[in-house]
Amino acid sequence: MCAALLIGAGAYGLIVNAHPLRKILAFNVIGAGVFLLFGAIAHRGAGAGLGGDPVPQALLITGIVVAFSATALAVALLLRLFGASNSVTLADAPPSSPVGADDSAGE
Amino acid sequence: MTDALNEVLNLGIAVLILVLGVWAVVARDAFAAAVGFIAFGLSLTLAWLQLRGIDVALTEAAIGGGLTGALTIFAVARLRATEAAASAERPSVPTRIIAVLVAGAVTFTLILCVLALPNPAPSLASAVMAHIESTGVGNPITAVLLAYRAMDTLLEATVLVFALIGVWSLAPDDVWGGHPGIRQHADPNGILAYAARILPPIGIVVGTYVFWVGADHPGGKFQGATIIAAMWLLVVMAGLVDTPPVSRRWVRIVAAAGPLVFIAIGLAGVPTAGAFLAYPHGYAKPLIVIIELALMPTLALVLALLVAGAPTRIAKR
Amino acid sequence: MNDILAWTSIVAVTAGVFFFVAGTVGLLRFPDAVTRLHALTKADNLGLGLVALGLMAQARSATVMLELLVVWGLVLVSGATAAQLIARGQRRGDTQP
Amino acid sequence: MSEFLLAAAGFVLLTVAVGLVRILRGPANVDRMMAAQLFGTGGVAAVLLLGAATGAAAAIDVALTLALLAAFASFAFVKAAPGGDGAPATDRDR
Repeated sequence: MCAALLIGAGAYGLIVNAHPLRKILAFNVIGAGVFLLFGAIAHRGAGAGLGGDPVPQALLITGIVVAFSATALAVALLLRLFGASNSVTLADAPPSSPVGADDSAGE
Repeated sequence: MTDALNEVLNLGIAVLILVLGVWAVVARDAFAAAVGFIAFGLSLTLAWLQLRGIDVALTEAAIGGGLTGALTIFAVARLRATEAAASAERPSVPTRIIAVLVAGAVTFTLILCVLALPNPAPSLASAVMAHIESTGVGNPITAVLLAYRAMDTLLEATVLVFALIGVWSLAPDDVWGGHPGIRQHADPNGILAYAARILPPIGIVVGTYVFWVGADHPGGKFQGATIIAAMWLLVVMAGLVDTPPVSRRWVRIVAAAGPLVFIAIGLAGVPTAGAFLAYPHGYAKPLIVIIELALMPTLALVLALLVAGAPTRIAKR
Repeated sequence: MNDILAWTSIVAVTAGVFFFVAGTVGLLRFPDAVTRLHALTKADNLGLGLVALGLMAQARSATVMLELLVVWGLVLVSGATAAQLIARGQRRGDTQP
Repeated sequence: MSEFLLAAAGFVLLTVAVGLVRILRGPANVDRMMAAQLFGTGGVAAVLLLGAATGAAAAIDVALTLALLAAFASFAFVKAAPGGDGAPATDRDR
């Protein structure tokens, strides 16, 4: 089982990329590593006739769903940036592009 | 014998996940990376199965394999033009060496932490099982999600709705409140349209089933809602229906209804059971079922529209 | 009776695994995308069917058997559709390079 | 019996892994689109076998979900991939 634990650690070694979409993917890989680590810990806490500790497992489900919504938001931001400035990097975006003029989220 | 086999299998799954994860990050072509990422998500499902987290395996299969995959793959398709420019500015060698060092250090620290985990591990399993009778629910994970840690679940459902609002608010001014996503055009007599007519009925049955057994067996609203969302998106992909304009009243009502019902029941718990989100004695099970029933359409709608993205076309009046 | 069931599932599952291996060999050895697709879809679907059959012999209730059948049917429908679509995309790519 | 099923699951998984390597290296995107297909069959078989070996009846539900969503993913591939139904341009054109 400890072998499975190392994956979570291994997934961390992955933060080297230029394209922002790839950065989102890499971030998801890191997240999956964290989830896996947490899941393995849940498995160690097996007891009372259960295969694993149900509390971390329930939190994992919550976590996966929230990670998905965060990814969706990030992708939407990226697509909007591309639509507004025809580029996906902030550095050399032309200054005329009105990026983020209308992000009044969370009302 | 069985244990040894199991160990080998676990090792194999671990290696598979690692290879796919690395592939998703280092692949030269973004499409290849996205495909690798989907395979990565699907193999995680196997890992959850081996870790005895069947509920988690269901969620991962639905969200990690299906929805996240579709989301990234569509984004890759729309951002294809930018890829050449981005790969031209590869980080310099010193930068990469530093990145490898940092990542290696993080990994090393984590391994140390993992090896230092207490043995036997602390567990809340027996505490959960001791009180599960009072919730009337047979699946311990559903019990945790909707009784012991109901606050987390409420916040999660709210986060989803806020993420959707965030995505919508990224629409350009001229298409404000319009249809999200690109209009799909496909041959209405084509093979995809055929599949989109065959699969969704089965999918809806499966989704409802997964939702319904969630009370006593692995399953539940998130998993069921994801399946239904995927089926809806399939019909949209086949060009049979269009996504609704986000300014429609029913879209907004459904998107807000689930959390509102949840909050209402939570508030009702204050006078009847003495605390926010507490259930009066004996009513726990029906209340949990009501909450799940109310959250289900909200989750399905929100998940599907999150994949569809920001509005891109003007609503037809 | 139990012995017969056990042997049925062993034989069926073994045959299923054999078809998976065959599909993978085809995937590795065939020269172009369409033939590889052919190897993958047909052999693997048959393999899955046999595995499902083998597990059906082990199933404790009719519901489980039905579920196994539904799983296989779903994979058949979707696999056939997706294979069609992929092959069509491939052909279009060939004619207008 | 459960050893046999476990071994069978391992074997199927091995073939899936080998096939996946082949597919991901694949010269064209068409090859890569098969990945979801591969998981739709091989992955589902592995899940079923694992579930039967460990006696987790609910694994069938996981297989059911996997089958549906793998189909969804492969349709998404076809729609999004260059040369698919969505965009006509291929990789080499750019």
